[in-house]
Amino acid sequence: MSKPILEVTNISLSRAQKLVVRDLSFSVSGGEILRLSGSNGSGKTTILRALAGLILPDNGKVARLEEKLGNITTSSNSVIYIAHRHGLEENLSPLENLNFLSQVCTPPPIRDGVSVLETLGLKTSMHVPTARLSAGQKQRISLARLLMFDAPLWLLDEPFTALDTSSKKQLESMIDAHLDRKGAVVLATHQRFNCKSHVLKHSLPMIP
Amino acid sequence: MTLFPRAVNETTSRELRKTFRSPSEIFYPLIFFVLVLTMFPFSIPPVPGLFNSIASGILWTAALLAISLSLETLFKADYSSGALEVIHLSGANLVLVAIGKSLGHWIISGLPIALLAFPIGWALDLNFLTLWVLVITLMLGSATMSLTGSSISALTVGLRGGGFLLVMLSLPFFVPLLIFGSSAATNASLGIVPEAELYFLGGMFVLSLTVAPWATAHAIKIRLG
Amino acid sequence: MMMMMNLLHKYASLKNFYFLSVKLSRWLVLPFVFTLVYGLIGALWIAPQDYQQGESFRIMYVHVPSAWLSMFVYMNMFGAAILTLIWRVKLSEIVLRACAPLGAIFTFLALITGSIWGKPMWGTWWVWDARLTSELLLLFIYFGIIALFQAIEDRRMAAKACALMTVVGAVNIPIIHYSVQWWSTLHQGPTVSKIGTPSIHLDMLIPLIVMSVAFTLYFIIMCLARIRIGIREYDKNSTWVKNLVTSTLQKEHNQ
Amino acid sequence: MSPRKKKMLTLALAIAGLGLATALILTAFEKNLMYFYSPSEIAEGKAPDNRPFRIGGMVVKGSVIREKDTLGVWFNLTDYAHERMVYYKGILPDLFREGQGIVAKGGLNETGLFVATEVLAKHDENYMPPEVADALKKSQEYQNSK
Repeated sequence: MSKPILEVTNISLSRAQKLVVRDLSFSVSGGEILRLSGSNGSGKTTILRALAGLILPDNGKVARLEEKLGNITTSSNSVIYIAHRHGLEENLSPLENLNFLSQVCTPPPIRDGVSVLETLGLKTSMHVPTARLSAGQKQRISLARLLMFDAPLWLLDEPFTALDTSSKKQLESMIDAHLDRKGAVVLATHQRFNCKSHVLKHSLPMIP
Repeated sequence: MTLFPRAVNETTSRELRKTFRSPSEIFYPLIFFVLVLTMFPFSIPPVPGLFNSIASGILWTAALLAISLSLETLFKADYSSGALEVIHLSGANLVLVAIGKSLGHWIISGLPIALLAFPIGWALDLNFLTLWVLVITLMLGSATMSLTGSSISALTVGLRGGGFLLVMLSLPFFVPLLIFGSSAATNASLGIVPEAELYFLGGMFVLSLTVAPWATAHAIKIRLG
Repeated sequence: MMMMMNLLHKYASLKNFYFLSVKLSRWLVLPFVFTLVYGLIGALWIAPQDYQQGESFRIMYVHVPSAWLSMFVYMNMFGAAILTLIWRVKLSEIVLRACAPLGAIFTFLALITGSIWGKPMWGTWWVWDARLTSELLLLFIYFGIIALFQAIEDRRMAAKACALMTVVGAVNIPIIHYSVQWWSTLHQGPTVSKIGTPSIHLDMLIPLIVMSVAFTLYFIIMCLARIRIGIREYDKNSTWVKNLVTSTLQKEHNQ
Repeated sequence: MSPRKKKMLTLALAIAGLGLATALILTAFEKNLMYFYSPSEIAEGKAPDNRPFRIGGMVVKGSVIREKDTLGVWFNLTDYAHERMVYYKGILPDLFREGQGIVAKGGLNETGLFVATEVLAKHDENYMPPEVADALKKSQEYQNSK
């Protein structure tokens, strides 16, 4: 089995001085998908933000290994984190948002904004200011980064909310393709989703 | 404009495109500047020539207030929409993004205010040297304010009472600029070419250009952390 | 460098520092009382009248130490800020939070005594004198940092934000000092000290030094007390804090 | 650009920026001293003749002459090297007396007389008992009269 893409050794995290996660350890290797489940407030988002490197754990270590992924040459940017918020500038159109990202980020993207928006079925509303789009469309645009950049590790925080059935299927197929290319996915969701490969489960205890 | 690194260009044009999409927003700093200016004649005694003699100081104070209040919008939308997080995580160089943001903010607030000061000063029959000194000091000073202000704006983005906190934290940084800006204009009205003040404002601009973007990048990481 | 790091970790562990500070404070109380009493006696009785201002200059024995303290506290905060930003030392975050209000208090005290002292000399309570104006701006910087501390719920993020504010503010303080100095020369002309160097008579100087030491000791004792509160709050769900609290409750119970 | 070269570049830019900023600010403060002149600098003709400037010095003992009916007063300012006669019409500050350091704002007229528009008596920051101050004055007079 390939080296683990993500290795977490007994981290503990706190949010506004309240301990949210204590001594959590797990590792995810290429081709594996880990599902974090737990009631609201059990720290799913805090964990994902720690895995993305936004938060530093109080103690313990988060190790992300950059690795060549099959035939696609990966760049140093090893994580894509899709959060609750869509992360788009409301006054600008989806295409302007994606073009800005591709210009500014250091590892250059592997696909351009237009083709990505087309594959996500947003061809018609490409130039419309994002503010006028529906929540579902915005959610689909925020998934565009999964296709634009190539990173071994995907961190998805409730990606299925506000998606209609066709987009949900499309996301599932994207996840399957990513796993086939020996990528890793950490997913926090309450909804059921079907996925070809075996889904590791990790339920989080509520810390009083 | 390829003289700046690409990231700065892109951020600035994004900042300008975003603001031009809601046209009224472009003139908020300018309108506020004129608004504050018109308050002074109501409040100071109607001694003939008094307003004109303190006009350069009033112009500078109004510019300072207009700029510090327009700083809040720098990161607010990006922070609440999560765009700031996306930019940071996609490996963008935050220092260049910070410079781009400050430049975008300056083009919307500092530049028009400095240019508007020329006709307004002329209307208040300030002499020619004072007008030029006013425009130059306002440009240099507002650029420094945009740079330093962007660090504080990044630090207080999304906080309860962030707007008030931003003005309170940034005023001690803007006082030296106000001192030297207005004293340059008053000296110019006496006929003295204010070399000392211009050197100082230039020095402050270079200092903030070196320190502020690094501090803004750090502030963003802290606020997202 | 490595030696300094593990020294830092040994003493920076909150528990060790907590009990170290208790001992240190006990040691400091006596010297503080002694220097304060000696300083006051020196200031009010031994020091002779001033040839120009007569008795009113005695306010200097409170004004000068508190002005010195307002800067000394900021220097401490700057050190704590560097440690917080670069090595993320937990103790320095607590020190930073503990020092800010104390700095504000001393700056306020310096302002009040400064304007009281100015009354006989300048004839008004407030004069835009260079030193008073810089103290006023320093007070605004302290208020800004305290307000920033309260605005952010997450203590660790608040400490990092205030640390950055302190570091950037430290660059600003000399600039404020010199630009206000310049600005006041336009209003009042430079202090003529350019010609005669200022001299202070020995009998007047000694109480001033003693009072400054007394004020500094007072600051250290108060700061350690505030740090202990911060440590207890920070480690509230750790075992050593729990038994500490239970043992103190026991003691009060059987008194 | 390799990351290492990029780091070097940012470091060089930072140092250049800080150096330039300090240089500019220092020249600013050094240029500022031009507005304030001592009697010797005026004697050497450094002071501008077409616009107002400030003069500072000690009031020479015995040189204060008050006009009878008006508020005008003549006195000499010295920096123990040169003397400059000053004429001022207005209320003198209460700390103004012979031997006291003062700063005056005004300009030179054609005869070289400094016509002051404003006189400021600055507390000269010396703290000493009266008897020591008198002793100091005597020693200074002894030095001047030598």
